[in-house]
Amino acid sequence: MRKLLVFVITCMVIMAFSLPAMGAKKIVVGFPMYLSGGGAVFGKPSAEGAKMLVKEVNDAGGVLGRKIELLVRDCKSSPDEATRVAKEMILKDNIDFLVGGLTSSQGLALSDVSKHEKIVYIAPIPKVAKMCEKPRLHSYVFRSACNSKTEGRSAAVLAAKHPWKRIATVGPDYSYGWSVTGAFIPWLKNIKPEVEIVHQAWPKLGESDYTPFISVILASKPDAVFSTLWGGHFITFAKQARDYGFFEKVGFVSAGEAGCMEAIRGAGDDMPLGIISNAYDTFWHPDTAWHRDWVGRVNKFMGTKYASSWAGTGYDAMKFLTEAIKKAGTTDTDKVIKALEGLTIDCSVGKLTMRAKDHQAVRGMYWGPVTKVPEYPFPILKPVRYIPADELMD
Amino acid sequence: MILQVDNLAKSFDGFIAVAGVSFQIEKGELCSIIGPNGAGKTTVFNIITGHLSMDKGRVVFNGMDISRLPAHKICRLGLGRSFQRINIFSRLTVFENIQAAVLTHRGKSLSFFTSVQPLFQEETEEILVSVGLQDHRDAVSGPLAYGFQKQLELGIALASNPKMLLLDEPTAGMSRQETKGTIELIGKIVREKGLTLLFTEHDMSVVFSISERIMVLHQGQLIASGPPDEVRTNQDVQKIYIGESRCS
Amino acid sequence: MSRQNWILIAILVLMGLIPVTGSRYYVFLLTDILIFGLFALSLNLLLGYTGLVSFGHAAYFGIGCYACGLLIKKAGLSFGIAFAATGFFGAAAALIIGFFCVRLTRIYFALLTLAFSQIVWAIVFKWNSLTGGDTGIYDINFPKFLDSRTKYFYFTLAVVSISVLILRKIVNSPFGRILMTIRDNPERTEFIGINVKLFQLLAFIISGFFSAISGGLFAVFNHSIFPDFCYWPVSAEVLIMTILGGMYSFFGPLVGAAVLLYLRMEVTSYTVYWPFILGTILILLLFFFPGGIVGFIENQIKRWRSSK
Amino acid sequence: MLLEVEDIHTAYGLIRVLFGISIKVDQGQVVTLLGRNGVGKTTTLRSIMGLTPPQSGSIKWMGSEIRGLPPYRISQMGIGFVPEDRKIFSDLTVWENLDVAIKSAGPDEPGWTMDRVFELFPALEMLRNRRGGYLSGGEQQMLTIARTLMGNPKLLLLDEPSEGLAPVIIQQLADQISKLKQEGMTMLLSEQNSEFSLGLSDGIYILEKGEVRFEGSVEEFMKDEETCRAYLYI
Amino acid sequence: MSFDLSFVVLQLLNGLTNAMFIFLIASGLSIIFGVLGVLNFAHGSLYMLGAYATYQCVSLFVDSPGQFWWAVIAASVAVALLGGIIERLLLRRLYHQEELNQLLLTYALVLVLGDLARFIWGVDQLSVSRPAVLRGAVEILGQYFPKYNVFILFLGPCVAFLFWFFMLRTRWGRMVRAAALDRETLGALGVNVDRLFTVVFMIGSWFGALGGALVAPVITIRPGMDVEIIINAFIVVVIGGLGSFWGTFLGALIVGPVYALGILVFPRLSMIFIYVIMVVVLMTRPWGLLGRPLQR
Repeated sequence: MRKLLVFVITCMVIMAFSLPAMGAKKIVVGFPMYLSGGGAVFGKPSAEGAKMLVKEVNDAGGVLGRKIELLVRDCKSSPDEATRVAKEMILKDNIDFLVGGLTSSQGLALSDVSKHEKIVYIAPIPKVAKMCEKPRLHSYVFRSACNSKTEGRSAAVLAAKHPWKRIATVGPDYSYGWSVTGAFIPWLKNIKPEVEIVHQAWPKLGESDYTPFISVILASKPDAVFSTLWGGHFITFAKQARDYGFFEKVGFVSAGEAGCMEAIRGAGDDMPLGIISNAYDTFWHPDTAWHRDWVGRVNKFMGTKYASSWAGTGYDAMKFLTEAIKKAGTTDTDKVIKALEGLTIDCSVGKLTMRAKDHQAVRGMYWGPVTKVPEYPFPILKPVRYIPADELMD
Repeated sequence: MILQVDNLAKSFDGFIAVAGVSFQIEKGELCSIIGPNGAGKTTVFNIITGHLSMDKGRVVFNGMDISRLPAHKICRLGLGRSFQRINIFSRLTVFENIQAAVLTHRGKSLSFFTSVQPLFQEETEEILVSVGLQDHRDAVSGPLAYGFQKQLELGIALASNPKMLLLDEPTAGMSRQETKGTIELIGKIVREKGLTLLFTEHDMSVVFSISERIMVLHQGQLIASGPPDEVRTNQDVQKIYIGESRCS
Repeated sequence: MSRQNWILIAILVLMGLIPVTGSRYYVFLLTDILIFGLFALSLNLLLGYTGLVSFGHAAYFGIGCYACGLLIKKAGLSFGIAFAATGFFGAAAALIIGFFCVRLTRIYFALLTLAFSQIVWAIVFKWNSLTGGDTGIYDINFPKFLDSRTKYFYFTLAVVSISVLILRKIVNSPFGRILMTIRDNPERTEFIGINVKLFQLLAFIISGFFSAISGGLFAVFNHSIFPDFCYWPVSAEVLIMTILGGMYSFFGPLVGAAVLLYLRMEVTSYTVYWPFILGTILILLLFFFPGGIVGFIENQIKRWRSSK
Repeated sequence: MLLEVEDIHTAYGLIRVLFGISIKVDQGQVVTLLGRNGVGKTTTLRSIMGLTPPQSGSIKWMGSEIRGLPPYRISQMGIGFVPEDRKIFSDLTVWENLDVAIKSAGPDEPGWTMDRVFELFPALEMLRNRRGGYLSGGEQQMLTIARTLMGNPKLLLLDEPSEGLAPVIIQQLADQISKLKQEGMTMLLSEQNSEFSLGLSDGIYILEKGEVRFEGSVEEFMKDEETCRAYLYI
Repeated sequence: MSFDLSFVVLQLLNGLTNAMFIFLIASGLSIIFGVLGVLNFAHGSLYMLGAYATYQCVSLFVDSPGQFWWAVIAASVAVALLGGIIERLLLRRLYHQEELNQLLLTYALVLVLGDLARFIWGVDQLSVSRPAVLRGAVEILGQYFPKYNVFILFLGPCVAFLFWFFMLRTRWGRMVRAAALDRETLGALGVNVDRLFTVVFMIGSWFGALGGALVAPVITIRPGMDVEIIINAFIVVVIGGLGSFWGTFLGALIVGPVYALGILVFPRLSMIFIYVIMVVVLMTRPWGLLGRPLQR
């Protein structure tokens, strides 16, 4: 009898969970995001940014008179989870549009889903260049994020300004690491043919012990190291590299938003100062009225003191979408695609344009050396500059 | 001669369990091995049936050297056995237990797509009847009463249609009445089918009532062998079992 | 025909009617359930019928995925040929791996299957030029004759039904009976004249074959495949499906797959704490419903019958 | 009465072994359970110790019921168990084997110490740093008894102490046990070897098939030729 | 690139440092298996909780001297207590069941504890700084080697030695060894084996948590670190021998340097190499290099 009772209660709990979700006439947007595991630190603010845009739009009466509903789902770290979650949302929740994904492989996976399901997909974070290149490019995929090419190339532009000749690279052994490094090296060699790549280290994704790699890199005696380690991977690397005198011995250029506030605060005292790194956004720059306004809104929405540099990713992607719907005057997929192509919007970093030819926003990044400043309790990128992507895209 | 054991030896981690045991058993004989705990009876059984490898010696069954054969091959040559502890297929029914052994014996174990249900019904039933389990045909064997499980164990051993049976304490743990019944049953089956029997047993009344020949094992060595009366009066055996008795 | 078979046919017909409702979602969900149900059933041939705890079954599912995907995308074979070959890749891998694994017992068996599956995963992950590394193989399209989700559902239903039929035939065959004797008591089985290791290996191969079939079905259903399908949490998940449904009943794993996938789909709509809920379900299961869902229901029926 | 066992039934899983055994042991007595292998001697002792708890019946220790208590509680109450197959901790040295079993004695009892145990079994003192697994059978048997003594039991359950030992060693062991008896130790012995046990015992129980077939003093037993013949001789 | 001797030595030291970390973590796994017979999937979770708790304690003890050390002690003890609760409430009830059920229970714990950590500490990357005395590096053969790694290199063997000493020279240790050999007999000798098991599980949990606490300053504390470590710990324990303490030490000493030096030779196949070692050990000597065949 007791067993029966337990069973009934379990069933009731389950049923309580599965009360049907009501969705009348709303424009439903699915937002699968990396919300559990190591990348969640970026996925979460990105989702918050998307929610903020939705709130702003809905408060202003919605789009085409319809409210927007945002369904945020956890898709962990893996592309297969992203695929599954996206399909579930498409088929079960009847989403009209798909935005989301964090890792490169998730971007590619979601792009593939959008192609098969014939639904518009905007990638807010995934950067892998080949997503928007032949043969993988198709009409349903868009990217508001910067791409691995612009990221690698802008790093090359900066690296070329230093007198470094011997360069080593370190990156996680998977598609993001390969594609950014693959963009960095030829671009740098293009600008500065005398550069020599002395070593390439490929620790596995999620490596917890970088020390063997650190020693090997040092043994190759580079002038500088280019890294594509991101998030916790970078922090772990930095913590372990520091005591080898790593950052004193070699210059360090880090892609992968090692300079974003989340990473810098995550690293705490162990953040190496002086390394050149990038971020999607910085809350202190540019110090203009519209940017201050944006930062203020994010702070208020997320209830924090310092706006996350990742909120913009979700925000911008959703803004592209809503503006396109507005422009198209309908939610019809083909028309929204047409509207997205060439669309220019105002967003967290100013104006961005979605190129018609490869469906990518011409988006740059903030770069600068990590520096301690008196104004904030953590280091920031200073002097920081926005490297636009216009010349780096093709 | 159906079974010939030559100079069998086995030790575990330096402990000598069997120290050079040799004996022969004629076809149709009813033999038993007795001896105190740890004398090596079960070890001898396990070596003969291929469960354990031997350090030294040779076992010939029905004219064939089986010293190095794996257990399943020895079984297929016609040497069936039962175990001291209950060793049945506890999630299967009584019928299925025996049927599994029958169909293996009949070489059907590797057929993948014929339905097992109707196979060898009669033959299995026959064995069920002969071990007195026909009333429990469809009972799951795990929860069955102990005595029945022991009978089932015997049934499984018989189902391979062996030429010779090795029974390791077939009545261990049974009450007096059960023991008597079981022993009579074994005797009957063995004589009817003309099998050769070798068994170990603690209950001396059983041993002496059924055996034609008794072998006594002590500390891994065979110290006596012969018909019951001879063994009963053997000095060495007396000594092992009751010491120099004060009651005469 | 027995009553049980009539019920099964009724269920089959009902499932066949699902697309008529017009719900894309149920067609999708059901296809998913059928595929993972077959995967769980094939695992259960080892677990529930042979008594071997494989903790690395994701390997054969993954091999199925990649065999099918690679044969279509890289070798340019037609779907029919690629899919037909898929099972044999799984069986071949199971033959090689199983050959070593069946020598071990219990926890060592589980650990060795785990270790092998991790090797398969690492190879798939690292062999970028062939497998596409972490980004996997994408754009595996439905074949021409199955160019819609509904058609693919019917195809899946057919393949899974046939596989289930075969598996059911096998567990009800003399061979299946011997597997059960091995599960209950490998030692005794040896002494009714069975080469236990050989039978365990055969079960391993059959299980690998059908796991790979389910993987092949999944590759096309999902259109893209990733190394994570060979990763150990997938092995754990399919084990949970099997236990949840009940490993001692033939259809238990299928029921487990259905319940787990349905629950996951519902729960993840409301919370990101799905692992917590899954863990709690598992703990409740272990302490209160050791026979799984089907085992529990069977017990209730038995009790109800005996009380009548 | 120190120990009163009343009609216990015990099974290992599904295998029933004891069919209603009743035994009494008085302070200072040595009582022997005689019988061949498999009659339930070991199970009786294990039942008393709580290692295989009986399904029914009662076990009273100094008047209080102990059936159903965990073995360690029963041991702490003053019953010491010397298992049949010795169960030495093979990786531990002799000294360590003794050490893990130490329990302090009551305030007004002499209590067993390492020295006192070595006095009783001088052979062990020489071997104090040898691993249990490397001892001979006789040495292991001594160690098992010594180890149990370290817990200061009021009653010693000895399960077939003479099993598998050479005659000389058995003699030695008998001496040591009778020394224990002289010191007032109460013992419940299980034996196949009647020669070994009869000399030591005050009372005798003969078991067969999980039931008591005979109970009485050694003298009564000796006189009862029929029982002697039936249960001891082959 | 030339691999001169000093470089190879440095690489070896790197591998050894990692070996000591893995050893600290895996030894707990090994002890629990050796005595309780349970292969604890949730060991990685205890390691993760150790790291999180250290982070929490560091921020609690802020500004007090020896902040890091107190945090390590407090965190590992807290997790050990949690381990005790888990053993008491859940694990104990499954000792007599099939291994599969124990395995699944500990896997369920992985899921539950992982989400619990996410619920409490969120998804942020958390970081703990090294204590001031252990910042910087020492010079070995002209190469820099972090002080913290030196500390770990010393601590690993010290902990191993202390534990060995505890097992050999204390009564509790002897009882634990006896319980691993024969729990029933030990119970019959008056030892409360149930309580002993709880304590052993706590000790095992403490080792896992200590590993997490000590590794906290050199990694990022984040969700998912539990699953990342557990397979590595399994590998080490299996190679050395399930349940063998010194086996675990040996296993770690093999895996750490092989991995580090393997990077020099097959930069991207080092991990596969480790799995292959595991497979080979299981195939040829399933009970591991220093273990003994399972008897239970």
